[in-house]
Amino acid sequence: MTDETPPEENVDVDEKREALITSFSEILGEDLVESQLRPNEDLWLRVRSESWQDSIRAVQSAGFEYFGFLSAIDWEIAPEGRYEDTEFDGGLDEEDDEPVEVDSSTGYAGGESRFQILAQFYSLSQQVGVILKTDVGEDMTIDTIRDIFPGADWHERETYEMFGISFRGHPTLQPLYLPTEFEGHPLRKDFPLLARQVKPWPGVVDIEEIPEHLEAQLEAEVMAAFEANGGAS
Amino acid sequence: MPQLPGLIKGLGVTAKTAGRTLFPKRGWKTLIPAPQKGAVTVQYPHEKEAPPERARGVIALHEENCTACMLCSRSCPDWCIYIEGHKVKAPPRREGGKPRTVNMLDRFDIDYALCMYCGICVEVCPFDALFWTPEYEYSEPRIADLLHDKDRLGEWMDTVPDFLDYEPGSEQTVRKVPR
Amino acid sequence: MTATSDREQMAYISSQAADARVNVELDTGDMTLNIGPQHPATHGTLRIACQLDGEQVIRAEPMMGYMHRGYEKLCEVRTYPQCTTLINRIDWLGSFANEVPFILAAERLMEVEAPPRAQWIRTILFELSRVANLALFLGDMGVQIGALTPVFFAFRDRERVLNQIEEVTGGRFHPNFDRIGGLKDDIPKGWIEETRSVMVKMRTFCDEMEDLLVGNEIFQARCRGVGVIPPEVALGYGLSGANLRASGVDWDLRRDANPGLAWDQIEWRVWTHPDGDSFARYWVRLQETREATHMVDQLLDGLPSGPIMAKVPRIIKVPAGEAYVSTENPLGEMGYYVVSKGDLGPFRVKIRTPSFNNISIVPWVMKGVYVPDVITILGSLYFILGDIDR
Amino acid sequence: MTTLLALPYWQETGIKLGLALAIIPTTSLILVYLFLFKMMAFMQSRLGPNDTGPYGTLQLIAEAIKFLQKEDIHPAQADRRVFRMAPVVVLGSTFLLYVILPAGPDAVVENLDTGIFYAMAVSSLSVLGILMAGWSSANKYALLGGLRAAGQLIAYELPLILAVMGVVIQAETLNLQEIVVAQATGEIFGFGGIGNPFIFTQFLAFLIFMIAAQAELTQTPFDMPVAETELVGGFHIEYTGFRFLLFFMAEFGTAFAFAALASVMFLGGWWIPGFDVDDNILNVLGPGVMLGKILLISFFIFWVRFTYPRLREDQLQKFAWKVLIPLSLANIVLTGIFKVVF
Repeated sequence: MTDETPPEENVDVDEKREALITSFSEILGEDLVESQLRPNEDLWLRVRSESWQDSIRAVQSAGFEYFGFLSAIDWEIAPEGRYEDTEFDGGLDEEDDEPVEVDSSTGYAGGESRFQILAQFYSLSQQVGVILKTDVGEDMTIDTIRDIFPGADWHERETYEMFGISFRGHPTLQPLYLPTEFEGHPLRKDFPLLARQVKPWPGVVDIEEIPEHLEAQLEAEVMAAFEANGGAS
Repeated sequence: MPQLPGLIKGLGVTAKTAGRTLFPKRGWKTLIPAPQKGAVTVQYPHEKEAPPERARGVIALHEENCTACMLCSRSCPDWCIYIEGHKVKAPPRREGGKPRTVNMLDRFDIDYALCMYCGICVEVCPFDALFWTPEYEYSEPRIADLLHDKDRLGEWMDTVPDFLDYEPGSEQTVRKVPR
Repeated sequence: MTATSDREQMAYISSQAADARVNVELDTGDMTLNIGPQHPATHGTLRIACQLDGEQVIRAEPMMGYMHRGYEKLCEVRTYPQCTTLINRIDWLGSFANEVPFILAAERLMEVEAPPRAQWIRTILFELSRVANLALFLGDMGVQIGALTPVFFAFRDRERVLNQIEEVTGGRFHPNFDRIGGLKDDIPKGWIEETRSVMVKMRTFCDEMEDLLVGNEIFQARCRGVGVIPPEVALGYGLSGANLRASGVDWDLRRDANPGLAWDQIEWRVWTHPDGDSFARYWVRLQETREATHMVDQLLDGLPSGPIMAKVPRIIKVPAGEAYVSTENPLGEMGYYVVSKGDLGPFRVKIRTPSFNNISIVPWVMKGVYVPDVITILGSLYFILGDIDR
Repeated sequence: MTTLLALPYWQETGIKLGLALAIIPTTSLILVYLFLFKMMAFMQSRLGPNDTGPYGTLQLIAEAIKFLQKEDIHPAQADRRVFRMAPVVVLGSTFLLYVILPAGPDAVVENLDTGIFYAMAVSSLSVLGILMAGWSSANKYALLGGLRAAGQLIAYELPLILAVMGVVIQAETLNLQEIVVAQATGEIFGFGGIGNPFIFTQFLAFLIFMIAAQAELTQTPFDMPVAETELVGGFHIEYTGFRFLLFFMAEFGTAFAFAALASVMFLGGWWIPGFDVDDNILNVLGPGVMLGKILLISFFIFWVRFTYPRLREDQLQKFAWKVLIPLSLANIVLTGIFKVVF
């Protein structure tokens, strides 16, 4: 059991994941919409949302029996940004801020909807992980996978309260973290972050300029003192 | 149910620790109880712990180096640094030069009630004006009093220790604290 | 009708009510016991609503959120260096280990690799925070089931490790020492020798714990066979870390999915236990603590020289992309799913914390146990509340 | 027996009562300071209290003052009368125990002929107080704690009494003074130098007595009724201020009393080798000797307390009924056989 990672494995991983893509496209058939691979790092598969449950089941029977996590992404651009005044963001940025292009499909393995569900699984025998994604349609509903992976129960509840995505067939779909009377879905990009709204950014303050009408006068005063001092400041 | 060895071993461990605490001295002095020495606790108000030199106790400000560039204030994750300043005219550096415009620092406050002691401000400071010091005794009865101004921050400059040497194998250069 | 005073009337009504209460058959059904949010066994503010029949738990439902700080949201309005400040505070007992996967994820997106010396120091500090974290568990488990002394031993000896971490990073609990592309600083002179002696002390501490608790028959009676989690259930719930390995699953991200730290360059082994009960979880963690001290020794021996920072721009903008990096933290698998859009800060960070998954098994594992076992199981699952609630 | 001072009955009784009343706070103070504060601290590499008075000796007095200053809080749903009475009942049972503890040939409040019988009966009174506290607090933790305490104390009363039976058979008396005398005048295989402390002949009974006493005192490993990390204090969870102080005093006062009983029954009580059993000097030296023996026994009680984890309620019951009671019954049979044979 000592750590004897074969050195050639790192080279093999790429092929391992390539092989996974082929095997998954066989198993999932047309449920697999798109896949993307970062060599030696990770593998993304996007499946049709109608067959989310079946795909997870297929993935599980393909040996991916370890449930990592389940969550969602909101691809909308937050209206407030980082709540810092962009005019002065230049102090942090070297170049000017190019406005980030607003599109909802920049994620790996593509996507058509604003919200995407993603879940991660490991295969212990192959020592490889896979990330499954699916789009969430207008009805903001998707099938639950807690019957396949019981650990997904809480993850789905969290996703439900944070993004407002409901899970069909989940028996206890109630808030996990937030109080029951809480309104809104905090992790949606349009949900305002109150802590940053109530207080102005201290970085917005800038150095007070010398009033123009005083500039010449102050300059003369300084120069007079400078010359009186004999050129030593 | 009880098999004695495990239970008795446990008693042995506690007794041994008690012995070590009560009689920490070795040799002929063994029998003199000295719990003050054997206990690992530091009797705080009477004796004080010396935190390591790198400990992030409080941020000290070397005011002469500060150019009011606002970098620290803008990179603070908690927005707890407040800087105000104004521009003044300064005499030229050399003979015949033009008067320069420099920033004068009016206000440099750190709200230690908000500060998370992450040290990003110290790190981004390009002019070596902010330093960590291991000083830790600056608690206040009222939370508003934790907002410290530039004079108070400047006082802490005296407690800033020198930067430490590195272990062999390091390629870092030891920086100097401006005094 | 005679005039009765209010007082008399009230007395009459209450006596009638008392009669009615007595005559109604006493409801001896289930009792709901709220363990927490303020309870010494919940390491913070976890609340477990237990339905009891006598002292037997019929249903246990953890309720969280008392410490939810919304880090995933907060990360979205912060730059990458600012995020590590938050990330320190997720699992506050092993906080250096938290920084590593996040930084590695960012590095992966930037396609930067830290120089070897930085990787080794990272690994050393990672294992040191594992020792500090698990040492507290080893003592705390004792106090959960009634032994007072172990936790004081744990605090005593953990302090030495924390001092070592503080000497390098400047922070005992919140090091904030990892940077994209390397580390903030190199280790100070004399530190390696001190750390070696601390590791010797930690091994003594492990021996003490072995004598004080593991060998103790009462401890065994309390822990053996309590809260058994079979491997297939553990996998389905996504348990990680020692909880998974105590169920006999031989899976350690340090060995099986090493994201680039120095673990593959030293000799060590992964400890597993086939039983899956509370005792197995304690035992595995004890062995892991010991193993970690040996790993630190080896890492200190082989520390390469060189720079500690790769070439990265001063203002860090991470190219667009997605990355999921997880490491084997003291508590289990901690991973960060970072989505970047080429901005100063992450677009979305999903924090996969070990305790969240580990504690989600509570309703399953606590069916039918006794109230004292609830504490044993909670203690042996070992969660940090900041790690659940984020 | 000679009398130390010739006093009218009421004066003598008054003095003795006053002494007994004063002794409970004092004894619990000694135990708490020596063991709970200092010994536990040393066992955990700490120093313990050391600021209040020399070596922190006045710490407990400071804490008592703190407790007295605190607000006396009743839970809204509590049964007030019972809630207020409970700590008094518990402390009362402790107080009654002190009545028969002998510290010298005459240094005893009341030398009852049925001393041990009385001690066992009175000590079990505290269950009542604990149940009252647990029930009247209107708190689920307190209720669980109270019920556990009731089950546990009743279960361990039995081995306690059965263990004492061995001693009683050997000493042929229930009177504590006469048990001391029996040990003082006894001989070990013809050697009478140190008398015959029953710990040698009744070692099994001693062990059972100590284990059962540990359970009676709700000390770890049998502290489920209070169980800080699971019932958060059990039956006294809702008590504050001086009512909690009463529970606290009763806990350590009872520990002292049980240690005293054990030293009387197994270690020869107040007798010092080389003195006559009714020597007047023993009335002066006896209390000191007793105190030494009591501290020795309490040391073991607390050593175990600070080292072990606690058992579970069902394991505790199993241990009482399946191990301790059969063993103590066997001890009685053996003692009887030896008594008849020799």
